[in-house]
Amino acid sequence: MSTIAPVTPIARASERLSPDKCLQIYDLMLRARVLEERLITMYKQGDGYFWIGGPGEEAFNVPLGLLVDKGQGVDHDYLHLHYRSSATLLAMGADPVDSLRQMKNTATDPYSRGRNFAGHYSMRKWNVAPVSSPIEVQYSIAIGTAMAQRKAKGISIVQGGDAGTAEGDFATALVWSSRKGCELPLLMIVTNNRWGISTSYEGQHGYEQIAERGRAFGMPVTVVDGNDPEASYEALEKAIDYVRTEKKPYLLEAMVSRLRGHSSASGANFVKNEVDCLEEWEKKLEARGLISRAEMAAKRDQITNELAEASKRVRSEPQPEGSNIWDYVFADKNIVAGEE
Amino acid sequence: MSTIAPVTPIARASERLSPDKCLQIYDLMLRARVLEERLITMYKQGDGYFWIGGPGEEAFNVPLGLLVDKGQGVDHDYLHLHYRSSATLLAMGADPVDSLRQMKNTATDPYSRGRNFAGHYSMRKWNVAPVSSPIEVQYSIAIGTAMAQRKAKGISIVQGGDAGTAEGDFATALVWSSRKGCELPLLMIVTNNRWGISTSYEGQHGYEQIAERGRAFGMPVTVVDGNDPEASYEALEKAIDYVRTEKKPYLLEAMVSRLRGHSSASGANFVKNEVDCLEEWEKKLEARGLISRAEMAAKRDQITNELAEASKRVRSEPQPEGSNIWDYVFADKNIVAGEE
Amino acid sequence: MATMIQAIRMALHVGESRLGVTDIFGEDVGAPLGGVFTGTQGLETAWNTPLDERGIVGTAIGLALAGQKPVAEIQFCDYAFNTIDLLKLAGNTYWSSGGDWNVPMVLMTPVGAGIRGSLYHSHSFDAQATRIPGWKIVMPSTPRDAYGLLLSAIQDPNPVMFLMPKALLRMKGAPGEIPGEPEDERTLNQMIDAPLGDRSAWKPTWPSLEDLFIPIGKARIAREGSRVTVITYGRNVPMALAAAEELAGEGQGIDAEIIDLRSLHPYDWDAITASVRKTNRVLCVNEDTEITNFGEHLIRRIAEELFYELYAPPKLLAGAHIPGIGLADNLERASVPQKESIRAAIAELAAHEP
Amino acid sequence: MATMIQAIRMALHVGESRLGVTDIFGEDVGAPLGGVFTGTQGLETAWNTPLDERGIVGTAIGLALAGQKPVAEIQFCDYAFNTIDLLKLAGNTYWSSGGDWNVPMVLMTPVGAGIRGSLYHSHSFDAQATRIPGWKIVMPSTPRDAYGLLLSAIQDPNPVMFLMPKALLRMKGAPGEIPGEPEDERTLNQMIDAPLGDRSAWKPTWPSLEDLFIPIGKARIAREGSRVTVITYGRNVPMALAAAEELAGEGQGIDAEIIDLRSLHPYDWDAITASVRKTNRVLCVNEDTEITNFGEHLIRRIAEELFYELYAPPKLLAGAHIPGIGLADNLERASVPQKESIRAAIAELAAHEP
Ligand SMILES: Cc1ncc(C[n+]2csc(CCOP(=O)(O)OP(=O)(O)O)c2C)c(N)n1
Ligand SMILES: Cc1ncc(C[n+]2csc(CCOP(=O)(O)OP(=O)(O)O)c2C)c(N)n1
Ligand SMILES: [Mg+2]
Ligand SMILES: [Mg+2]
Repeated sequence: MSTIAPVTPIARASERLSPDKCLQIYDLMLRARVLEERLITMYKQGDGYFWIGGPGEEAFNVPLGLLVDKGQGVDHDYLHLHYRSSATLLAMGADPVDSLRQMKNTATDPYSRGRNFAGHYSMRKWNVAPVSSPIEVQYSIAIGTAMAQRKAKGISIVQGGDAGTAEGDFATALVWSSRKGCELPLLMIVTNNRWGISTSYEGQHGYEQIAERGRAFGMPVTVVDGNDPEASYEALEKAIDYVRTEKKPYLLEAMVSRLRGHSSASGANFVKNEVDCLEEWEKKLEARGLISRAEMAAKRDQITNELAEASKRVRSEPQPEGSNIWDYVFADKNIVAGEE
Repeated sequence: MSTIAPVTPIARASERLSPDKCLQIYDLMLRARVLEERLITMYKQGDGYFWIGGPGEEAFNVPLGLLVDKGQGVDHDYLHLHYRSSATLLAMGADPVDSLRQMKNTATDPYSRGRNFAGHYSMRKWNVAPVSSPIEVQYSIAIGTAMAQRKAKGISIVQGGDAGTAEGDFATALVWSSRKGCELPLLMIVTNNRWGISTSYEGQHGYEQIAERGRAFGMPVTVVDGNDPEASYEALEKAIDYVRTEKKPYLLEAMVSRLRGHSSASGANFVKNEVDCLEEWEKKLEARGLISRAEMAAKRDQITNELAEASKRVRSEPQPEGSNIWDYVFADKNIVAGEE
Repeated sequence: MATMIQAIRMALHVGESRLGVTDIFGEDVGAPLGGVFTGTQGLETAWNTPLDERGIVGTAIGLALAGQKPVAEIQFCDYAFNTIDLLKLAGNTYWSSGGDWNVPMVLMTPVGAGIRGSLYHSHSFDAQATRIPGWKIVMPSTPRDAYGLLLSAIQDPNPVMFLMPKALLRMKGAPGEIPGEPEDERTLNQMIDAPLGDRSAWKPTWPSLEDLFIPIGKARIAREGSRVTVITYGRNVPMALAAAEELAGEGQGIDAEIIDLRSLHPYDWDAITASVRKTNRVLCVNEDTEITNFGEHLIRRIAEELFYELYAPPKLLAGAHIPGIGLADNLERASVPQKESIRAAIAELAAHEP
Repeated sequence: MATMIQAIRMALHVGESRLGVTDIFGEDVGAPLGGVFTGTQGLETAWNTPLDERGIVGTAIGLALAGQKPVAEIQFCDYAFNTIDLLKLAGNTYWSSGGDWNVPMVLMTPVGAGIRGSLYHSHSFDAQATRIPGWKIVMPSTPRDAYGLLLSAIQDPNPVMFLMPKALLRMKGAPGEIPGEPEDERTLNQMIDAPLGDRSAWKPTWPSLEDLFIPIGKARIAREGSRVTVITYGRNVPMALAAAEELAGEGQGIDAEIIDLRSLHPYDWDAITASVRKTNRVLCVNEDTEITNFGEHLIRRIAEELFYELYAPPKLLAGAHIPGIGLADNLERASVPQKESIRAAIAELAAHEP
């Protein structure tokens, strides 16, 4: 990662989380990884039409899920995520089987009722706004939830990829969140894997790090090694704390890997030339004597088997009916405002 | 102008242009001012439906018009202007009577055939792209002409207001023009009068000067006192020279006045609490002994009379016919590519 | 006797004072101007946004998701065309989340020609808007309907677009038609119109306005008639009425029924059906450009479902399919329906015998 | 035997090698991928843009103004809805400048359902596109038409939109239908398809392709028939043909004429008129959502101008008016016309007697 500019030094961490926290993070990273592998298998076996997800982002996304103030309404944190956020959801406590349901587009898929692609979460009870496919629009929408939180306890957190920052919506979030005297409690996260679909970071940007773009707007910016869960945890803690306390925006860029290519459209095979955060974390935990290789293998086997079983069950869950297309066109209650 | 941040010091000039140049600039500034006054009078007398224009920007826009490499095709400069650019056009040599024609929406209006508002210029023979009402789209379009000029002699110059920089298109121009290894010869100008229509600069921006936004993209940025024609001339000369020589982008912010409010919708009356660049320039020229008050008054009278006469003549020029709406829907020749 | 723009302002006041409206925002919507058409003068929750329509729509969606009740304005609908993707998103969020999140926002925007607005202050938005599923679309032609439709829009749990026919914004209603408005026009003006000049100390005095919820989806029969049905909305309603009155006055038995649709989506198919069954001749009038026009939807459906009721070819009178509306008066008049062209179309249809 | 996507690639090659195309660009259009559907593999002037559709369209306009010949791609039409204002601007520049500047650009974008693309890879764009005056809009249903329409689009001095029906991109044409293509399918693949794996050293070998300019504005009678006219385009053309063949095979005298419009604006009114006068029954089929749909324009015009020719109510078969196309197969199939629904609609129309 020699390209990281010295002006925004990457935050790195040494051993600083408690053994329990380290193992909790490991457990969640592993679950997230195995879930994505299961989804890819489902796709390859014809149990789904398309896969996109977050293998390679677990070391950052798990800490994010753990640090969020989870709940409903302005006094909790709103999350405006993208399609690589499974690890965040799992860390928050989501049921991985629901992800299988969305992959298999069953009627039981709680996120979209068989309508949307895998990884397109929606959980109003935890303030997780619906993930939508168009890149970067979440940055414009996050302004609104953050504005509703100017006097509340919660903050808004928005996340997207590196290539997407070229969209005007990224600038919109910078402009609207930093207006003098009207700053918004908005944490903007860019998960930088140095790829668009097939377009590499090189030649597409005029700066070393995207975080630079926040400086002009007077907001704190940090670049963190998103392959290191401890560094990520600390950087996120600091950023979230700043936004929550100061009620002002913050731009955090996390350098991450893309371990299975862009999506099933590019094969979803494992790539060997990127850092695998899970492997690195396993090495560290072993070195620290927190968990043995055998225990890791057993854990992985167990989760793998659980999900393999679950995917079989999901196969027999009902598909939506054609006539369901007419459901949920118009609401007759204002549920987001608490109407039952 | 105490709000100007020290980080991008405003460029100021002392006596540095030749007496001839000073007088030429004065002549053009005066012509531009009197033209706008005539347009406002026409509006007030019912000889037009709407006025918008550039009184207060002459000290910057005249030097711009003088410094442009005027001509047709990629080896000359493309101009992507907005609706306050009359002084630039006059300095380039445009006939002010054509502006009266557009105000009166006559069939003879060469810029739009009676279709568009005053100040919406279009002159292919001088690379002046059509001015269009939507704010900031010119920043996205200017990328294209600049890209066509990567190996040509000309550069592209795009200009817009301060409030409009909140649109994503401004960020688009920053992103696309500064890509490493693919930099574009694009001069971006923000004419900052500290107003949207009725919305003041305060509370809408997270930085002192808009020019700050260029820094992250690694481009040179300058803020210039746009009420001073000498400072403007020098800053423009420097910026244009950089873009032409380096074939790279540059962001120039000019602090200007808005002397007649936003448009006829807000009355178009003279405001007293802003610096009048013409008045200031007259004081300087008098102090330097370059022209006397009497000569100035005579000059102004003469131009005023000429335009008053012209506006009478324009009144009798034909209006477009209703059936003309069907003209110019589709081109049958590729005129921009030189087809005759 | 309120004007339409006063009626809108009063509805917004009712919205923020007792229907939960938390934010009214857009370019130049807040003090000192209160909107380029004065629609938001004196409102407590009105504020000025950056000049960024995508930010405006995005913010409205986000506020709505957070349980607030935003009313966002796009200054002219001509400047909403860089936000269509966000409007589509607002319209599909309830559906794509399988009923998890509704998006209770109101978007208001002035539309249409008639003020010599040239290319970018004359656009219509009805064809574009009706193409965005998940939105309700309303458009008043009287101050009373403006008041009542806006209150309904605010109360609706879905995204609702409130299209303001800009040529009618200064049109006055009948005295007392807005429940609670003062009898007298000047009294109202003194209470709620901002003074010219310095307004920093000014505050409006609001009349005690009463509720009026005009149901979304219900048309208004603006004129009963028997020979031809005219389906229209917004600016073309008073034009069509005037044309119908002229024709009726001539005693040739040309008696047109004018349906003011008011609600473009969902729309009042029952009212249309009943009228077409009665008159057997139908004309749709609107200003948007002719190709892929909302009136064409109505005519297509009528032709498909009421074919055997028709004594004459159904007819559309719409904006010319050209890239813009020109500034010169001749150009504007030739571009969108006028009273004369409506009158001629009604007369032509009326001449058809079964 | 080229596929449609190969035909497109070959047309772009002809464009850059002898029709003056200077830039072919969009997201992932350049090396190494050459487009998400391989449409731009191996082209000399293809390059990758930032992920910013507004920048893509703006750049294309600017390049065109500077006398270049840009071909821009929006990766999926689903992502073009934040650029409608810029598309409108491209369409109005020649008109608003009174003929001073034309804008010779081509915009290509994949459209439509049929690949289980869920909400954001299934959109249609024909209704939206035909609402933007100043643009020419074409949409092929065969590889040959794709080749010939794209060459015409490149040669046209106006902005032209080339809509690519994504469900047909791998469809093969008849041998030799593209003038100059090799006889044999495998030969062509070896010449112009990038290899799997590392492609850094690969270069295509282009066949000696000949000109084929299919005129914009001319429909193709995809099947002659006498009883019902089906007006359609893109993905629905082979579907309608299959439905017509099935019906014809049943010997009930249901003989449908299929008009492949090819050019949506301007469109071939003469072909439509001639066919409707012959069959007296008309069906329009397309995938875009039903309300304010381009097929509704065609039906409205037919109902208005050819009313007395019709023996049956004109019919539209279009996408359901809902906020998106769902991923599950049942949802997708229920959302857009299928062979079965086209067949049923033709049969229903055919049953009407004068
Ligand atoms: C507005 C929009 N344009 C294009 C696409 C197609 N697309 C999907 S993902 C992607 C690349 C995104 O790259 P980045 O933002 O870096 O996120 P990453 O996938 O690398 O996490 C593109 C171009 C889209 N989904 N939305
Ligand atoms: C996209 C768009 N939104 C809104 C408007 C309406 N409008 C016209 S001028 C203006 C203010 C522009 O302010 P600024 O960019 O600072 O330029 P200035 O007029 O001050 O020179 C607005 C909001 C517009 N023309 N285009
Ligand atoms: Mg990326
Ligand atoms: Mg300004």
